[in-house]
Amino acid sequence: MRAGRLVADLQVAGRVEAGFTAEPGEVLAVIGPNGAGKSSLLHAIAGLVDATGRARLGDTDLLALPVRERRVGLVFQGQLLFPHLTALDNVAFGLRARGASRAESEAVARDWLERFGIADLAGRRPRELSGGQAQRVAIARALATGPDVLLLDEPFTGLDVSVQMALRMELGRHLRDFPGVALLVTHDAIDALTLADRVLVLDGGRVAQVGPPAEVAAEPRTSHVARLVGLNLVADGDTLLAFPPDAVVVSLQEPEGSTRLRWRGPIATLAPHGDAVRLMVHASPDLLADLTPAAATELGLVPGREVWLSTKATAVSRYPARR
Amino acid sequence: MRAGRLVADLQVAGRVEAGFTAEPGEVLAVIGPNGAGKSSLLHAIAGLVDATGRARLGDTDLLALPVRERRVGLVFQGQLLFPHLTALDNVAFGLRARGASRAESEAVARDWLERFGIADLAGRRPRELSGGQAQRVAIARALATGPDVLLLDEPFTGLDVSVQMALRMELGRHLRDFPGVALLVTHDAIDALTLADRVLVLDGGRVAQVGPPAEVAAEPRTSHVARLVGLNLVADGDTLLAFPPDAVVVSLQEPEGSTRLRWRGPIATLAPHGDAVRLMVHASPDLLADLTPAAATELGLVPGREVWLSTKATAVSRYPARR
Amino acid sequence: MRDRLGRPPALLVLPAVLATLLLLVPLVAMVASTSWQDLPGHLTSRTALDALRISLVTSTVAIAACLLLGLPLAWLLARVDFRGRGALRALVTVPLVLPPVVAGVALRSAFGRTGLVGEPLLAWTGFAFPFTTWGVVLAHVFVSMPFVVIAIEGALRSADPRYDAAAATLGATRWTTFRRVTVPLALPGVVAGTVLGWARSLGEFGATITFNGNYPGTTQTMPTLIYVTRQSDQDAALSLSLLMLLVSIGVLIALRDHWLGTP
Amino acid sequence: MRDRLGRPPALLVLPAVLATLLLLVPLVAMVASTSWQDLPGHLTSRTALDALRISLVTSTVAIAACLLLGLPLAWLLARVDFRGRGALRALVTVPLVLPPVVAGVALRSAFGRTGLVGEPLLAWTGFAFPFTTWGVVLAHVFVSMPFVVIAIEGALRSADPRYDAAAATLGATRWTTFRRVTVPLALPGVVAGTVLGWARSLGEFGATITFNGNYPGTTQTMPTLIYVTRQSDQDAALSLSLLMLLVSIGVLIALRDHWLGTP
Amino acid sequence: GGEGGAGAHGELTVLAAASLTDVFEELATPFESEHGVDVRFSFGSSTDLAEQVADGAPGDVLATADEASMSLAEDAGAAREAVTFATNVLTIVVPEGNPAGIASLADLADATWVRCADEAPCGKVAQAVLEAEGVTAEPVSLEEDVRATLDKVLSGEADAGLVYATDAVAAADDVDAVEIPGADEVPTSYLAATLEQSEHPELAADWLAWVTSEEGRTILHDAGFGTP
Ligand SMILES: Nc1ncnc2c1ncn2[C@@H]1O[C@H](COP(=O)(O)OP(=O)(O)OP(=O)(O)O)[C@@H](O)[C@H]1O
Ligand SMILES: Nc1ncnc2c1ncn2[C@@H]1O[C@H](COP(=O)(O)OP(=O)(O)OP(=O)(O)O)[C@@H](O)[C@H]1O
Ligand SMILES: [Mg+2]
Ligand SMILES: [Mg+2]
Repeated sequence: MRAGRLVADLQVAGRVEAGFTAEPGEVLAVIGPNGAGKSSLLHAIAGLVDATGRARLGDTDLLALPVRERRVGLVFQGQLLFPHLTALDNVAFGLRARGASRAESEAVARDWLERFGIADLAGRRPRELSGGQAQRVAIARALATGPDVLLLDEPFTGLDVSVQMALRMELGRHLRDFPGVALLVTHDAIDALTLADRVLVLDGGRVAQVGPPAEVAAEPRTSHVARLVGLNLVADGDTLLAFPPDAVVVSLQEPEGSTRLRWRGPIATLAPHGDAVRLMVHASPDLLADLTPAAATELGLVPGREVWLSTKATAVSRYPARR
Repeated sequence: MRAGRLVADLQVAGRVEAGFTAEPGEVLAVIGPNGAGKSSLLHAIAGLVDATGRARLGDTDLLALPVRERRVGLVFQGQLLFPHLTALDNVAFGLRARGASRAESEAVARDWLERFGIADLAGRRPRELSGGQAQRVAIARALATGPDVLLLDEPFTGLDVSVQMALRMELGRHLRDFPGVALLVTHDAIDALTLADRVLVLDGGRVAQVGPPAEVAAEPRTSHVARLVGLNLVADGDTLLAFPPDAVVVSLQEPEGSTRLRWRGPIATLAPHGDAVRLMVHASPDLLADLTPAAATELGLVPGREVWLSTKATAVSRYPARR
Repeated sequence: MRDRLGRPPALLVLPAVLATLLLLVPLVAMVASTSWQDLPGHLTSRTALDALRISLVTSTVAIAACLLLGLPLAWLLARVDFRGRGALRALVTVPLVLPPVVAGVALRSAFGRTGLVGEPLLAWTGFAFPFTTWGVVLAHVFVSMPFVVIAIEGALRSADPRYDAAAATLGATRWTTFRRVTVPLALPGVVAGTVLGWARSLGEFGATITFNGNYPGTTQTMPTLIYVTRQSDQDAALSLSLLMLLVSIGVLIALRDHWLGTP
Repeated sequence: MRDRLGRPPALLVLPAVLATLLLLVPLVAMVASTSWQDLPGHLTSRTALDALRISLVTSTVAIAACLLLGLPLAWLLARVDFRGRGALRALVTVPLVLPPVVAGVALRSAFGRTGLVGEPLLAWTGFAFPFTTWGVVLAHVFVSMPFVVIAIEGALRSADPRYDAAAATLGATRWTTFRRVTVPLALPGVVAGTVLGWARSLGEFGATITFNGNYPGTTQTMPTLIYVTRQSDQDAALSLSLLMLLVSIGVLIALRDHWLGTP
Repeated sequence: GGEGGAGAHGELTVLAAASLTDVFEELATPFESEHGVDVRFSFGSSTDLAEQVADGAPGDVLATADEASMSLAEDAGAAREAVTFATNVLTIVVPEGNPAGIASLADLADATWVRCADEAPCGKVAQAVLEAEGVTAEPVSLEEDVRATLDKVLSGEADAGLVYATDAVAAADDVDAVEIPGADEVPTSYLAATLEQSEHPELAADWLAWVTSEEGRTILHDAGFGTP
């Protein structure tokens, strides 16, 4: 096992260009909008796309190694389970490829299926599995070989809530003991905040922010992260302003006072959100506002209606927009 | 356009066995755990698996028709975009197949891509798209033909928050005007609660519950739905008891009083949830409990520790477990 | 996705090199023992040019017919469940194992002037296949069709049938699906089948000469010309073979470039 | 996923039926004009049985060799990017267009007693290919290899290469990947290539007789026996062909069942 | 006279055994200029040609290398009465310089040698000759026809082969011939006949007359053929 610090600075032409380091044992969540380059980054580390730059794991230069010697465990976004092999054989594949005996591999594979609650489906081909069942097989397949680096590309997609919760637990336990580096791509704030030690935010192929989950959640630098953690984000010159939707006041007339923190625009949507009603308003930028159902009815809010939004300066956190 | 009531009672051997009706214009959310038979149900309606039973759309017997004449728009769980066609051609495919001219089809397809924010990717092959971009193409492809029945199998998987929000809006708008029946498979409570007129709950291949979202959310009949809407669900003979995690009291000693509403078990996980700490306890069944971080620290709660849970009878809603 | 997966292993490269040598050495040896100076002579000889033209035309027409008829048959075998599919697949294989001369005899029993089909055909239309260029095409189609069908069926069965289902949900008829999804997805296999069929038909000799004779200008193809020339002049025969090789390589390379972008 | 997609359209069924008829009618006509009562006679004739045995053995050994060498070559052409790939692919196609007799001549120039490789081979080991059963195998391999390689390459290229990448991330060498992922995924195409190659080799006549001659018990295969028999006894030749057909159909059906489960 | 036969624009089609390729082409040149017509050949194996003629192959004259094939065509009623226009005898050919030192049929015993298959016309002759000479040596190969037999010697694969004298003459540059005493006891005959389907019966008859004429025989003789 080559546990070690992962120091990467990788470029995939036209897709991603990102530098970061990750300590052994660390779980790094990779978040960002669609097309930000998350999968490309993982594939570059795994060696599946041509990348330039550097990627060192401890003393090893990953870029100089062919895919199979990089010892990564990759959960593909599209699963890519071998269609001609059973669930069991899919999971056992990596072990057998690394030289374990058939009996041994199958025992380990069966154990993983068991852990993921699909032991009874061991004999099925991928085509005979439901989407969520197949996803579990895909995760098991990547973990079973005991890789040095774990690359999980949206591992929880298609899983039902209980399985997601169970798997998050299972994976959390696994990752806590895991001596290597793990990269977890996700669109879910909970994953990023609960499973990760640090969060790497990609935007347009570049690193927009790196930091502990709490910091990223509190001071998001991209509108994507702000939306993910449910904050409004407004740029004011070199300063960013973040504030929660329930700190936004909605009114039909221009609010009084000299605050610069006011915006105007038509209501785009209006939907229940917990006990509140959540508005999305097409101001520049789009802003969220929560208010009580009673207030919403009273104001006669309907999609399309122009409203004013304002917020108290005290509810706003301000921080520089530096990179 | 054959808008009409969808009356279905379909069996796919070993996979699903479900009867339901849906009025024209109605959006029916289909929820249930992995392997519950959601995709199988959609495929049976589309004609992609051998199904027995009945399926009438207005006056038309769907089962008697070959796939292409059923005029369904299906978003596959695995996308299945044509790998040899560009995004534009993928979306235009259905229109051309139904006889539109090339120019016309492409114009409509371009319009759909525009709406989904991926017009600039029109010339890319599926393999050159990110997962979320491809998913948007898949949705556009299904909607573009103007089908009589819409079958959306987890359409929002892999989409980032803002796109999800935008698409939910876009789709919501589309569905509001849509005169046909729409079935929406989802693992996300928000989709089920905000987009659907009614919710169909599948469990183990059978219909467990049908009803308006609010009703299903308030009185869930399966542990899956309870988990989905964040409730604890306990069976008491023929009666079901539902209560929220924040109504659960955690203690180290057996709680006093004569309430039957108490359980005991080891803590499985412990994770931040909003401002609270959420516990999952392996009682029978598994139960969730929210408490303040302060309380959690004070009680010295760690995974593995045995705790008692109880809840006030007033916080519990009781309802019969009939089908 | 190429060498990133690791260097091709000796276990695969070695046999591949051996295979290449096995194919290369005889060609080199043959070319080495051929007199290149005859080549220009053939290029101006009426007989050689006629034969070359007939060869190219008949194989091209034949492969077009093979695709027109064989592609649907391959599709039927790969995608449609019907009674007797196994038997039909076996039937398609049969002409493969016929020695070409026997294939010629079989063709004659069917399409000869007194054949099962040939006799009524002659009676009604006055047309008979044997000894005409159409007869050559017919012989080529008969011997090449199995290659085309079997190679393409194999490729179609490797391709994912779920795309067909996706096309159907989008309202495509089976015909549209065939044209716009199934065949494009299996294109490399279809091209392979076409190349095999065309080449088989270009090299075809036994069935053609048995069924159609060897009339310069109408039924004499390159292989039959080579056969006749070999009777008197070994060297000329070899250099005719060389001419044919060069032309066919040219055609194949052009085709590949055209169909598949970079080769 | 079969007829749910709609009935197969006439546009596809009609050509397929035509293709079937085209293949079927000559066979029926031939079988009809063959004397079945000779068949048992051949089954007890030493010459016929010898020829049948040699045919089956040499084609089977040849197809084994073709797979052993050709499958790696097909893989190399389909999956590995290297300089000269286009040229190599063209080279593989060349023997396809050689008329069989010319193929025999080419083989002789290489492996004959005075051939490029044959002469040193004879000098060192005292062994020469011509007139031996090994020579027959060599000829079969030479003519069948291109069919095997091209058909399989087509199938490999239709299969999704991302599975190879997935296998590599799981630690599989290219060899393991080849064996456990690439080939199984393209199995229908590999089987098709094998069938084509075996059948081609079973029906092979020109190259074999040119390179190896024709001697009962060592180099006389069914096609050569049929050919020489035809010169004196047409009916016997046809009924020998029939025997060969029946045997090869039997083998093919058995193979398919064994390899592919239900046919 | 130059303007005879079927007219200046006619075309004569001759179906002939492959072993006649060279000599018939030589015979055609004077015939063409004399009759002002084109002579077109379709060469093939005698059996094939006979069968084709029986099946109505277009043509005016059929020339076969044996009697059996001709009778096949005659039995089918496609050929009119045949005439024997040439004969051929068997000879031994060896590669240039005779590396194996073959001087007679008896020397074949230790050599790698080839002959035609029993079923082929040349094989029947070979069988008869060998039997007459009491030779029991086994060849390494029974070739499909005389051309293939010669081919094995030409290429050096065989030390000797039994072929027709005409083949030895045609390949004289590359092979040496060793005459077989007594071979003329078992000659083979070349037959020619005009065809029922002939569109130019007179011209066809002229061709027959030409090959059997004195001049024709000379040309045949130069090519190594005997005359009946
Ligand atoms: N093979 C390719 N060729 C060219 N461009 C590509 C290719 N694959 C992806 N891209 C582009 O590169 C960018 C990054 O893609 P990537 O798949 O890394 O995004 P992602 O962050 O994983 O997005 P998602 O959340 O949607 O999965 C996208 O704009 C995508 O369109
Ligand atoms: N082709 C098949 N053959 C046999 N069983 C199958 C096949 N496809 C699916 N199944 C089984 O049928 C059940 C229902 O599958 P289905 O795909 O409908 O589930 P689902 O509700 O869509 O699940 P998910 O949320 O994971 O997508 C599952 O148990 C699955 O394993
Ligand atoms: Mg991605
Ligand atoms: Mg599903």
